[in-house]
Amino acid sequence: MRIGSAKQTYAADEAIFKTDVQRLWFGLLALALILFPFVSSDYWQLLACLIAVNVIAATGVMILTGFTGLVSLGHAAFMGVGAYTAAYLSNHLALPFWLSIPAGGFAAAAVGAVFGIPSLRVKGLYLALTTIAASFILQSIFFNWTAVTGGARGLTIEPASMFGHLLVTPGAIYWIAMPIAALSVWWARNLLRTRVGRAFIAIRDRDVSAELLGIDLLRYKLMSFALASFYAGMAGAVWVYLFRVITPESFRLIESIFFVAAIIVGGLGSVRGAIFGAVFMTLVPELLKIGASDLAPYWPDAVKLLSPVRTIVFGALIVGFLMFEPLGLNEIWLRIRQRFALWPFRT
Amino acid sequence: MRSDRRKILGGIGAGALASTFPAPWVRDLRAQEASEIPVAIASPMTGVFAFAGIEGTDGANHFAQYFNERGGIAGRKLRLIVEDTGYQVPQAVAVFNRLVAEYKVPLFLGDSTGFQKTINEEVNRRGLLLAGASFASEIDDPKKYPLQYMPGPSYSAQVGMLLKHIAATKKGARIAFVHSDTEFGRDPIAKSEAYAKTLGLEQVEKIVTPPGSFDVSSEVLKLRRARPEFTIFHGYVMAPVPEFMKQMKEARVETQFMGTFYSSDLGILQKMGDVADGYLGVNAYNYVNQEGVSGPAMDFIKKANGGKYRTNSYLQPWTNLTLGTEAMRRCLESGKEMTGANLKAALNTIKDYDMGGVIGVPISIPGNSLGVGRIFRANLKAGKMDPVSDWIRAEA
Amino acid sequence: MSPALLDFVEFSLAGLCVGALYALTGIGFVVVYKATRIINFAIGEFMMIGAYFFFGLAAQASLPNWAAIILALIAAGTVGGFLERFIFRRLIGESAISVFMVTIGLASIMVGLVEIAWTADPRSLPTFLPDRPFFVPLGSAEAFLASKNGWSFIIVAAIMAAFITVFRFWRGGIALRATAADQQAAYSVGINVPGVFSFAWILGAITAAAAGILVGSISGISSAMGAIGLSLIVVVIVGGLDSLAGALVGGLMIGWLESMASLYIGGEYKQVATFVILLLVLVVKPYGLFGTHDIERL
Amino acid sequence: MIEEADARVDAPILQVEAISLAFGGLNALRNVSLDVVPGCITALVGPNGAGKTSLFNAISGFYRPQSGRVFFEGRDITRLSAPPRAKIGLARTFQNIALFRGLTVLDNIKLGRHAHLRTSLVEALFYYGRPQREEIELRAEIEQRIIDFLEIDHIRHAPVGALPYGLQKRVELARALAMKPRLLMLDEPVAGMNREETEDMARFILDVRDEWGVTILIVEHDMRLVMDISDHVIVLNFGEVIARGVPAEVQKNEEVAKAYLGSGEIGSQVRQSVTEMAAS
Repeated sequence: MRIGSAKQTYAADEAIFKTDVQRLWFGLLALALILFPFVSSDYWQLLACLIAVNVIAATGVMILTGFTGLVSLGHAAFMGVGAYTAAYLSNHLALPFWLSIPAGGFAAAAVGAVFGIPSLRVKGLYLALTTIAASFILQSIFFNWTAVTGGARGLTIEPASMFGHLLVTPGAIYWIAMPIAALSVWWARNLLRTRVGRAFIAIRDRDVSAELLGIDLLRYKLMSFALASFYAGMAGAVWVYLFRVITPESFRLIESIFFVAAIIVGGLGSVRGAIFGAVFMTLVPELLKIGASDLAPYWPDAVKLLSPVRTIVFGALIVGFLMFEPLGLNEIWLRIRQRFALWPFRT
Repeated sequence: MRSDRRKILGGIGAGALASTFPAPWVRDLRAQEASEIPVAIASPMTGVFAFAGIEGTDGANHFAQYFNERGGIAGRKLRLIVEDTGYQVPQAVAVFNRLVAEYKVPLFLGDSTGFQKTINEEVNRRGLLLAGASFASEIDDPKKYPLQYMPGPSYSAQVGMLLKHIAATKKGARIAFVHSDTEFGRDPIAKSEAYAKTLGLEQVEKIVTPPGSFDVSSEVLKLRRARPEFTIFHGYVMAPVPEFMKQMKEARVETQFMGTFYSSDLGILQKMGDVADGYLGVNAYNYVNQEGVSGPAMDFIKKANGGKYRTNSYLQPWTNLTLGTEAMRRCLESGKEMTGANLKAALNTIKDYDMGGVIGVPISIPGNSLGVGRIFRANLKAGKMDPVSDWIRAEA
Repeated sequence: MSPALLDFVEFSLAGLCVGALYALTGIGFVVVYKATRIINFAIGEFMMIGAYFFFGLAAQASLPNWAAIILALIAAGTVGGFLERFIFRRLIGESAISVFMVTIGLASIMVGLVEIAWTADPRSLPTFLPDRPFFVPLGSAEAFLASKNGWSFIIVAAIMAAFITVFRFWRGGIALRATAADQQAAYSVGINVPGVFSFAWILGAITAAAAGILVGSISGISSAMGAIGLSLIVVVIVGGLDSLAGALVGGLMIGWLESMASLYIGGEYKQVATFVILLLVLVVKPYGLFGTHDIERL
Repeated sequence: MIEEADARVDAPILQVEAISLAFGGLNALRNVSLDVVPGCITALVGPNGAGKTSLFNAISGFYRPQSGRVFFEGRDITRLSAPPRAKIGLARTFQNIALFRGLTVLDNIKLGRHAHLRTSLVEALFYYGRPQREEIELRAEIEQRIIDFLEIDHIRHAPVGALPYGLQKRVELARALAMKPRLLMLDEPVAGMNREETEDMARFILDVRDEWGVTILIVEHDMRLVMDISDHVIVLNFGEVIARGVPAEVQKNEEVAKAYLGSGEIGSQVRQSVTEMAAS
């Protein structure tokens, strides 16, 4: 149940959570996230870590594509930059994870800003294509700059450690991944409450009039690219601590597509959409897989025969959402919330 | 209209979720039967290696049937849990984490070099035995990969066998390597180049093809100039090997084509067409349709498949499981727990073991690999692979 | 003729022939974009289904090659037309990126369907091209040209000629060009714009399928072959999304460059060479060598 | 009021000096010069295609004229790009409303203040200290000075895309006011409005000049409005200034009448009724 509230101050009206009920729900969510590793198996912890990584990266893509309107299909490659940087710094300079993860973010931000330069001249689909080019180019650097990236063999990284403890299990990495994911989401929400976030949206909606309002397009487009890539870089760095091996194949174009698909399925233009999308797109293939293997005792060829079906379902989800639910999961969520807003007094 | 569709879409989504979601929780509660030995397989059923994953799954399932029919290990039956990885490392790791946590498997079969490298630390930490589809030379190192093994000779050992065969056929022969620019393709090259030198062979060309490129014409032009007498392919399954062979034939380059495990399968060579006739391939196993090959395992395979040809990828998990279960048997018989270390130690005690017709000679596994292989010649008219060498033991 | 020069000529020929195939794929892409402003990311999968249709008809249903090719092209065109009619037409007015993502979703669906129908095994296509190589006389020497390369070039040239004829002289082609230039104006002069969209998709699908059959005859086919289409997007980025000439020049140029890289630097640097060019083009002409871009208005 | 304007007549707030602008051979503006007197409402009129919006675009920095110069408060801003021009007090609205449809009314208005806020990216991420203070202050100011003034308090949280046309125009004015304008350029502020809305808008425009002390340059087709509220009128035709002066003078100018007749422009009364129908 939620009841409309009258705000006493502008500060209260500008707050993220406007009612106590919202704060309560948020508290419960936070509590659940904290308790999660104590009640779940390694597998679910790994999935939680993957979801956290994807939430970080998808939030970045949401800032860039969902808020600034610049489509990037190079995000997995930026993630790769973060991952390689973190691995290199950790292996060669023995940097602890709490330094190498942001370092990965900054390296990716720098690279992302460079590849964002074309956004000043091209827009929309052309920009998407240039970022594909970025993805190819970075991929080929990962592959050929053997001294740093280990070439096709890739790199192995020492586990992260905290107070002398090696963080090797997904359950341990969870304590790195989830806080960073939470931080990422909080940052994105804050951003939207300030001039920077508004400028991004203005650029998305009408970049020429944004310029006449005093928004420096060059600066803000690059800023958006850099920030989104920073997110991607951090996601990549967390990823590398989770898996501890990187090969160039880990960051292919298809992963970039995954992120864009995630924010579309989640709902473009809302931070919540990025979270929904990342969770949904990570879980659905896994659940379908579990479903297929559950059938195996009764139908021995289930895994074999149903695997292509999973590929189809993945595609059908994207097509289905875009055709019938273009505003994504966030919209569904809002509808549900709307329905229950006055519950139990009226449904 | 629109809201109907929404409902349908929502219904499908909810249905998909409902059908799968409770499953893991329910399964966690399911007591694991003590009469079973679970073995988990992460197999690429989609993606670029799907054909191998699907063959391999059949091979594994047939092995389980074979093994269980013969009583398992002291009455304990083998139970396989297979899952798709899409030939992607993160997916394979997810499969690993889930299956290992859920079933307490003593043996896990992986799908790729990348995965086996990635998961190595985790395997060591959890203490279980890991094998897979990879013959990467790097993994053939018991120090770095103490709990892993591979069902045949490493790629560099395979190329080594081919080189030895060349040296025996023609002294100082002109050879060329053609390999893909992938981890798989690059794996044995440096070692093989050095080995060719020590054998006194003259390397006249090395071709590297980018992954995914379909055009080979400029590479063929290079080979046309280099005129190698022997051309060794590595790092491919099918494409672009047939196109190389066709164009080299057109260009009238008289060369003997050779290749390693994945491109030495009869089924693959038949798909390549007539040009593949006379191709020399190194295989770790006998071919399922090979004459005069028998033994309990091979006879079972032939019967189970009703005379249908099965590829190398089918025999790979078969061999992995044969070795793995044998290690388990030895481990249990000596009264030890099935930990990774115990299993690996038991595995290393396997000496002069008869593979039941799958491999032509008794095998031993002193380190991480099963170091025997044999060179076969494609005889496509007869639909067979003819052995041209004896079983060769890999050197180093 | 000096050996160095002969090298150059032979490798150039090989490169241009492969470039012709790149160009063909690029054209399948550009036709759709030009008319409908949709980036068809499933271009590689259209190639794949074309090749699989041919495989099914020729190798499995044992039709003669020529009949199988024609039927495969018709089938691919039907798929293209069907998708336009029932999916893309309903998405008119949606944001470009949404429609783009729909093509990606469709690509995934097509891969799954092919794996169900034909499994994921790699396969060879029946040979339908002669296997006698070409020897191009060059003074005292002869340049070698592999048969498939030569024939691909000839076929692509024939398809191109057909395209030019259609676009120049046939009413439908002119309608397509008019729609590409200005949709509103095309509507107002009575051009059946949805019809043009269908036509573009059918044509694009047929072109891609033809490219798929040719590529498949070289490299074999598998459910993963769509990845080739993805890497060929470089061609249209270089050439310009909405320019047929751009696709042609871009394709030939990249094919030639790759061959040169292979000759002078080594095969593993083919892609690097391509990307360097790509980078240069993006910096100098972000809309591609021949692409147009609209002047921004307020 | 008039006296005050006269006193400053020597120092125009905006001086356009002989600018010319061409698009691929088509001359949009030819040698146009004009001065805008501070504290006044200057109207720019002319038939369709006369180059009024082009001139606006050149002044606000969206187009670069091929020749000529633009001075703002005595400073040569010819080479300045659009964002810094906005910052020094050149604010405008658009002929076809250019609000940001994905944002609420309040956020649209806040955007106007963008150039005057200081929050950096990093500060924004943490929303602590200055950014928070800045935002709250901005909010308070907008609420008290602009939202109340323009009577749009009931829609402050509404998404802008869903608003009726007249309100959207008003929000656009609000956004321009948030830019701390020294010169407010209004591009057809009442186009498509009914009479009541037009009267409201006229009142707001006059209040902006009188209460806020902002100089106004306005492009408008509604001749009655132009004659009612403007202090100076400048007439453009085919990219050239053909007349200028106080409204009464311009009204009598024959060349102006000819320009309108020649262009086939319909009378403002007819136009008014047509647009009213369209808006309803």
